[in-house]
Amino acid sequence: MTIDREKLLDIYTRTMKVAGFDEKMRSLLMSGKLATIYYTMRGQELVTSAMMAALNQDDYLVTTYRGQHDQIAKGVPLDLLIAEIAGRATGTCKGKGGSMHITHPATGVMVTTGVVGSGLPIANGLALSSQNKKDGKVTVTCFGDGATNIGAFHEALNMAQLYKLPVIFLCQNNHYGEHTAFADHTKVDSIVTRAAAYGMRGVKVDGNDAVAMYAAAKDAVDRARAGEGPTLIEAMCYRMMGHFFGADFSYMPPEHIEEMKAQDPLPKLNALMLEHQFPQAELDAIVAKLAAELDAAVAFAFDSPFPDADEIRKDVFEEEIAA
Amino acid sequence: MTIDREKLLDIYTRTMKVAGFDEKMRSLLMSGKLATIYYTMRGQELVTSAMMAALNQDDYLVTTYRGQHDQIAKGVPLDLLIAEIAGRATGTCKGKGGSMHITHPATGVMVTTGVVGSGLPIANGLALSSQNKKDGKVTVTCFGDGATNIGAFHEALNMAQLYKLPVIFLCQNNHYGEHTAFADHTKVDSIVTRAAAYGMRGVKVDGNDAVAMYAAAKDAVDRARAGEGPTLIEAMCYRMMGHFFGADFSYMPPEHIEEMKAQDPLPKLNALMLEHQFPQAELDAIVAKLAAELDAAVAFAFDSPFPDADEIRKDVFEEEIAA
Amino acid sequence: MSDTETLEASASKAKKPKQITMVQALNAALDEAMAADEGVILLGEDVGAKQGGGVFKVSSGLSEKYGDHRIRATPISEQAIMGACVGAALAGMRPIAEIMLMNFVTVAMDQIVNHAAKLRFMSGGQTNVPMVIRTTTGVGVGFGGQHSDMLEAWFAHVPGLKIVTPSNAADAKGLMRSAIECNDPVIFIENILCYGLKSEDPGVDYRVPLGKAAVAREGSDVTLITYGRTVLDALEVAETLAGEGVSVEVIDLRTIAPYDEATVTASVRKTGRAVVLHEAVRSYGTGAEIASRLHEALFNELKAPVQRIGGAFSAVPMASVLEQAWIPSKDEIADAIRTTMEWKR
Amino acid sequence: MSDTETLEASASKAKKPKQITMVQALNAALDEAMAADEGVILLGEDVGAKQGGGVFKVSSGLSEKYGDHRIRATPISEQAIMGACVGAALAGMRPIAEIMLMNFVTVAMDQIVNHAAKLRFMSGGQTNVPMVIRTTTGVGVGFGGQHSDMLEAWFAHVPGLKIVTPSNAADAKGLMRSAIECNDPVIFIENILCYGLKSEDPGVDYRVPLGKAAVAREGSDVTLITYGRTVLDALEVAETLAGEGVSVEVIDLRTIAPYDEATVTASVRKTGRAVVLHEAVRSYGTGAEIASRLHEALFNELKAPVQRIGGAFSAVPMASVLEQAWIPSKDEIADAIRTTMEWKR
Ligand SMILES: Cc1ncc(C[n+]2csc(CCOP(=O)(O)OP(=O)(O)O)c2C)c(N)n1
Ligand SMILES: Cc1ncc(C[n+]2csc(CCOP(=O)(O)OP(=O)(O)O)c2C)c(N)n1
Ligand SMILES: [Mg+2]
Ligand SMILES: [Mg+2]
Repeated sequence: MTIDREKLLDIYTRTMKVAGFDEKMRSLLMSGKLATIYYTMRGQELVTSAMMAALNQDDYLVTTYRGQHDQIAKGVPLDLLIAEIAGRATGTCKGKGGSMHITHPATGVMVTTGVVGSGLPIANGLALSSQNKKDGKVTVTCFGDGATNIGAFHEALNMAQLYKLPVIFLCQNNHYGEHTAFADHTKVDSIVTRAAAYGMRGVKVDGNDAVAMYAAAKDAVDRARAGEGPTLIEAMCYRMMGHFFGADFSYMPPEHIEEMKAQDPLPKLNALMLEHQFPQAELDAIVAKLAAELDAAVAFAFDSPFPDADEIRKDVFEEEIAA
Repeated sequence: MTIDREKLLDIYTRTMKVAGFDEKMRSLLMSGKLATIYYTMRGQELVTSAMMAALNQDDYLVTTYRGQHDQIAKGVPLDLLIAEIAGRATGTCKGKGGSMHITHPATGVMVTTGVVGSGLPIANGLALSSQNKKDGKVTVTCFGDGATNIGAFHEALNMAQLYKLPVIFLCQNNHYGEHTAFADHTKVDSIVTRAAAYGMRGVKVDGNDAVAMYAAAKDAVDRARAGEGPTLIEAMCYRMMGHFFGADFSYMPPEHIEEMKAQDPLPKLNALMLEHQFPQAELDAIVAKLAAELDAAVAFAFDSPFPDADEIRKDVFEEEIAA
Repeated sequence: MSDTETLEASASKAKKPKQITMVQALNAALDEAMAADEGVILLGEDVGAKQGGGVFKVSSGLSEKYGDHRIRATPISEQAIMGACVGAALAGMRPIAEIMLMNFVTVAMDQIVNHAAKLRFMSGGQTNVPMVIRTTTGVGVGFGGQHSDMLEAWFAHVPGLKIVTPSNAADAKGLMRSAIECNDPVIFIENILCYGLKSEDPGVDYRVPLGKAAVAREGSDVTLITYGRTVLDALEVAETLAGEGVSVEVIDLRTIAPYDEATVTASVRKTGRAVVLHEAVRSYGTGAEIASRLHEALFNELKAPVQRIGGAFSAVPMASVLEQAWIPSKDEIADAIRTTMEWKR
Repeated sequence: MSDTETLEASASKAKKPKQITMVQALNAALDEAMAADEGVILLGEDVGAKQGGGVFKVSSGLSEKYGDHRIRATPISEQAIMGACVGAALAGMRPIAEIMLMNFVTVAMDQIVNHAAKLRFMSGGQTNVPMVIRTTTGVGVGFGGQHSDMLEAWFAHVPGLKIVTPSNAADAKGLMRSAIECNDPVIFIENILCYGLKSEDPGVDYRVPLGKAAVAREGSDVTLITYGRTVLDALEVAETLAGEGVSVEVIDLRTIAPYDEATVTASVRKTGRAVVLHEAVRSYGTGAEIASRLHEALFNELKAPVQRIGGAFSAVPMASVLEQAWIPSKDEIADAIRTTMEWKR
């Protein structure tokens, strides 16, 4: 498999944007400047950057509480995103949603859910709308390995295949659902074997291998767009920290920690870039530019006002609720 | 495969008991002597007789609205069963449950549910109790092809395999879920392929072939009892009438009707009995004896009193509700 | 699913030219809405032509007319049905989810409550979920404990949901059109026992606005507030009590949420007495909220405490004699009104 | 899952010898119950030693002691968890289902409502379902729209379920033992913000009976009825109002169902005034039923209509400023009491 250099640079840029954001969030939380629940995606940056690089901006995304990498890679502006996480009126959702509920239709981010598995049936609906309208859009929904044991996963995959919907089920198999290891939540070796239970195409891929991951993503997108139906992609990756920021992860065995460190996508991607003849200086310049953008976004967020208390009467229904 | 004559006779007797019951119910409903919702199992008599013949009386059963054959084959007394269906105080459930909610712990019938798929997780719990108590019991849960698309199916199978529970998932694939044909509710050719999605043992069998069906049932029971875990059995059969008594089934294509008539388990079983050197006269005598028992049961039911109105305050909680 | 003609006789004896049943009214409303807007689609079990147009025939003839992409027969997968409608609604369509019987919403509550109801709010108004959840239920046909529940009180407790329940065919038609056009999720509760009820056909493009109760019978002594099938019982009891010299005003809420507080409060201010009636379990039912609001708003004016009548506190039993004991009887309703009338404050 | 010490300070300043937190109290109750009866088992996500004893550590140390067959870490499969507990209960065990956060009951409502609650009745008393459904929730920690809901009113509307919610560590211990010993299904609602609250350890084999409210503070002018975390707010407000010369009696229901009508009615008969307070959305909340029952029972004796205070009518917002606007504030509670006191009938 090969990848063109432009696409690789695109993936690199998205990945480093995610990585910079994540590091910044953790430092803001650590220093107490920000107090919120935050599910770090450290270790899963590349999976989603490669996936989103295969999509158009108006393609749809449905993701989870841990989806900040998905959202950023899909294009949600950092300033609005951080403002939302910080509970500001200028956030994507006016501070009402928070990190677990980012929505940004302008970049196709339609739903971020905090309920495990619930995004999958909704993704079908977006895809069904595209199928009916023939608007050519593809819907991607991201979820974890743990989510594949919940009923909604099953119902959604069966329906997607039955209707041949233009939807991609991207399972980011990070080996853990909260504190429970993959082998302790199912007796199947691999999520991708479940695709067969619906007659669906399933692809297992190393999510830390940019070339393979992009190829799998691109192929699934092309097929969906061509009306050939859904794909289940199982992208192998690691959750390099606790379930959420600050959470203990002493339950991870040392071998697992060793294994995941060896697979860290960030150094691997950097090496790949060098291999593809991108000079380190060029890469560093990109990172520096992203850092400046990020600082501006953080400043924007923290300079923004908090929402007015009467916002709780707005957006419940189309019409405002009387005080 | 072979079967011993005694077991075959046992299966025959259970089957004809079910068949006689079903015919009687339909005639009572047709004549207006009985008015209730009744889901005929015409065409599925043998599947369950062979399954129950492989169980002990104290093994557990969880079934559905269409489970009267399962209940009878498991041993629920006809008089109590019919009284329940007729809404009498002497019914298994004092008339509170009705045909969709038969319970009879004395014969292991623990739950009959009217919600598609909901019996499977409950069956796991019964099996889990047996595993913890080491009481050696096996739990069987019956459901239809349509039920395999609902979330509870998925969650239950994954959990059963994870815990290696002594439970058997008996899918009576009668080709239809209400008015929807199998091919219109999933793109998978066969339910049994889903077993692999949980690392579970799966067996597909002709449910109208007494020898094969009994062998599959026996094998699954032996394994469960030996601590070797669950089995998904897909027993192919036909629903030879509408979804419930009186329901139209004009949506079934003529080819399907032809096909199912050719597979009618009752004449097939009779032929098998003759093949096994049971004289027709002996079989007829069994049927006559069952008919007498049935008539007595019907008389018992119709002679029984209706429940007292204040029963609605009893059995809500352990303590009675004040009037 | 069985005989739905039970109440028809009592509703309309004379055959007038343009009488339609509630099933026909709903079918016509869906048909008109689908013709008017190709974003209107229906998902549910057995709803297509291949399946005979639905178990209750409400979608009869529609897939022939609008195709399988707009009338989608689904697997038995209520979460997937509901989620697909949420997603399609987010993308600007106007999907209708059919949940065969109300008890089965219990497997799809997450999509309804955590998603459909909340996405407008949680997105800060960037998205909205213009979907209708059609379902049916009803006590009195012997369907037993898992096929008869009335769960509207649950939905009323969830901010973001509208709840509609028609008592007659014409309202069913007009409310369905309004529900489909509503830009927020609507739970549309049909009563199996009302499917055969006939009304004069209100004609094409008829609308009944959401949030507006109907005064089904005017009266001056006491206000009887109800919705759905029990409107019929209420009217009968009102007639009986008229014979005793008690003038009962019957209010048919039509939409439970938004609650038409103005109409109800005005009526009770006039009569000074109120009884709330529903088929759902009395305890913690919608009647509790309605009674509380009346007590709060009119405490000094009320001549008696607001009485509540509802289903008994048990699962719905199957045996007919028990099922009838479970349902609020007309005698019970009449007695509550008499108690209210005789109250000495 | 995050800092649960928030309210600890206000509950107990002085360090006494045998103080325990609510988490420790629950852990001890589970431990004692498991030691006493090997039918007691726990199923839930992350509850085993391998997973660190649960996200909130309530089951910490138990799988080490009782083994993986009695403390079962489950996949993320709430329907399977709930169903397995229903089945085990039918077979005579006393299972406990842990649902990590209350909003996730929405994926398991069918097992709770159509099965656990109804099987005793539908089987005519042949079977029963002695299980406990433990879950936690709470507004005020910034968990947002899908992780903060209080849904007790739904369960109260379902015949066959008992509902418990402790406001302090000692009650948590005693109520949990009683819940496990109850022969019917019990929903046991914990409040995240109360997990760190400390009480004096009530010792081993302590029980608080189901169905008995506690008078948390005696008073003579007005009765403030509440449960769970808001008991703390109620007590604070009562203290404030004492300074204004208003004597507030605070009732902590402890069990929502069965509802201790005798205690509440007696208190309100004494004071003549009542306010009901809960964190759940006010509309169609349990407060509506309680207020209705009080109006029905004491209409002529009440000096003012019963006031209700509850959460705002929206999803729980994430931004702290909005979340605080959403929750009933102490000012709001105090104002409701003042309104009640000043009412002229
Ligand atoms: C229905 C439901 N049950 C439980 C939870 C609590 N919970 C939040 S995240 C999570 C683990 C999910 O694991 P996985 O799907 O692998 O995703 P990851 O967090 O690893 O990205 C759990 C159990 C939830 N949010 N929803
Ligand atoms: C959750 C749920 N959805 C819908 C229904 C309505 N319903 C009753 S039976 C049935 C068809 C079930 O088909 P299958 O599982 O194949 O069983 P069969 O009736 O063929 O025995 C449906 C949809 C239900 N009872 N429960
Ligand atoms: Mg994971
Ligand atoms: Mg079937």
